[in-house]
Amino acid sequence: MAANNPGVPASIDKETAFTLAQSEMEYRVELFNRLVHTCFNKCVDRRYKENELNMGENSCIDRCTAKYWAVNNIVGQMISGGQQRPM
Amino acid sequence: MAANNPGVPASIDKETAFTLAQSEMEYRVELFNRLVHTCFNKCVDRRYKENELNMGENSCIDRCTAKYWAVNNIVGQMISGGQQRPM
Amino acid sequence: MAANNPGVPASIDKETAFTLAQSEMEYRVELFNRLVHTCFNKCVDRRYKENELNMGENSCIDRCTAKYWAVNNIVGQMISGGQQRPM
Amino acid sequence: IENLQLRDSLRMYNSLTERCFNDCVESFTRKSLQKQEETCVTRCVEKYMKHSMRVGMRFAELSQGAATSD
Amino acid sequence: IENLQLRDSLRMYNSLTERCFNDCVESFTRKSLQKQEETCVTRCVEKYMKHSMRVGMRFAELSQGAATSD
Amino acid sequence: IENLQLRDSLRMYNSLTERCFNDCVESFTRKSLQKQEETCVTRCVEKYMKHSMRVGMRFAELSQGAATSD
Repeated sequence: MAANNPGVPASIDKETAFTLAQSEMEYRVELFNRLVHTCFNKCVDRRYKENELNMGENSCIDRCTAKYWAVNNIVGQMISGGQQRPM
Repeated sequence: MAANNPGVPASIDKETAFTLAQSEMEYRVELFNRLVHTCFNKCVDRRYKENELNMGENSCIDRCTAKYWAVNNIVGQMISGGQQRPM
Repeated sequence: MAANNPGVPASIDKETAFTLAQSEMEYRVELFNRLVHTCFNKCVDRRYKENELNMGENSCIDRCTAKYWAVNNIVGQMISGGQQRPM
Repeated sequence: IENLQLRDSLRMYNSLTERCFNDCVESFTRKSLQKQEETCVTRCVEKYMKHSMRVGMRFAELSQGAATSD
Repeated sequence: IENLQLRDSLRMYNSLTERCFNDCVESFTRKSLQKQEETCVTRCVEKYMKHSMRVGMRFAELSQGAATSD
Repeated sequence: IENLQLRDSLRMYNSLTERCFNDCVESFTRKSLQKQEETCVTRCVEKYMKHSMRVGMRFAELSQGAATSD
């Protein structure tokens, strides 16, 4: 998933490189969007009694983000067969 | 969001204009799809005892559509910082 | 939906043909993804007590796939007004 | 634009299948659809298409800024 | 890249509308939003944007491989 | 077509993360994954990939119009 991925042959042409970069970008945008969506569901009180995030919500968000990241790393390792560590 | 948006500089080139128009189109298509999906969930009896929408469902759909539209306007105003009214 | 669709005029140009093929491909990818997602929800025990699918889960998956396919065919026939059988 | 419409109608097709399957199919003791499941799917599709058309009309009115009362 | 960002912000706009509508609007006896529904939507959008920014900061830190303790 | 496959596998990656996270992670009193959460995620991924392959085989059969009995 890294830009300078050692598994990518040196001879790939420009168009392919562009497509790869674009796909990686889309992947990261979607990762971020799903993370935002999921952690909002897990952490934020949806009765909306105030317009500020309180302390409990904020620390939940930090931990949720870290855990989501960790799960994403496990999934990436398993999908790629443990050969390379994605992201 | 409007095609003849006063905030868009006059000097934008054709390609950019095309991309903007396409993005706006995609945005409207998705707005419509989400509206259909959401109001079906809120208004239609999903036991499917008949294949017609009854009167209660129909007026619910009209109101749901109007309210969804209103919420979309509020969100748009807040996202753009209140500077311009989207849509 | 078929590649050699009798409803498609013979004079369509290459670009249109390419777009049609790409749209069909995207449609099939999304059909597959939604099928996987839906049948996982219906058939697999999500407490994850083991890492194998058991016999009950496996036969549920086979039937779920067949039924999903059948529903997709009905929907396709109705959408196209019964004129042609999609897929 | 036409391509967008095509892509969109194929996505609608997929989402309709998923919805009506979820709402109508509950048992997995057989491979074939039961009669009442089929009836349910048919009604689901019909209701959804009628719903979709109605929303489309209201949506068009709102896009044109039609004034409306409660 | 810019196009991706534009497309993405428009998608965020749509998902925010759907979420806040679902969380805040329950009654369909009127066509217009009630006062408390409007307040709810406003807070929902504000909280979501603050949440989104906070996740963005943490996400950037994790992307740079910042070491973190519990 | 290859690009479609790449894009699709990256989307699968994202949806797998979201699903296994939602099914396996419930507590937010710590920043790091607990041992049983990690086990759960591992099993979730394995089951999902096996499930996905099985559906793939059935899907291919149905695409080719294979006759099937209950």
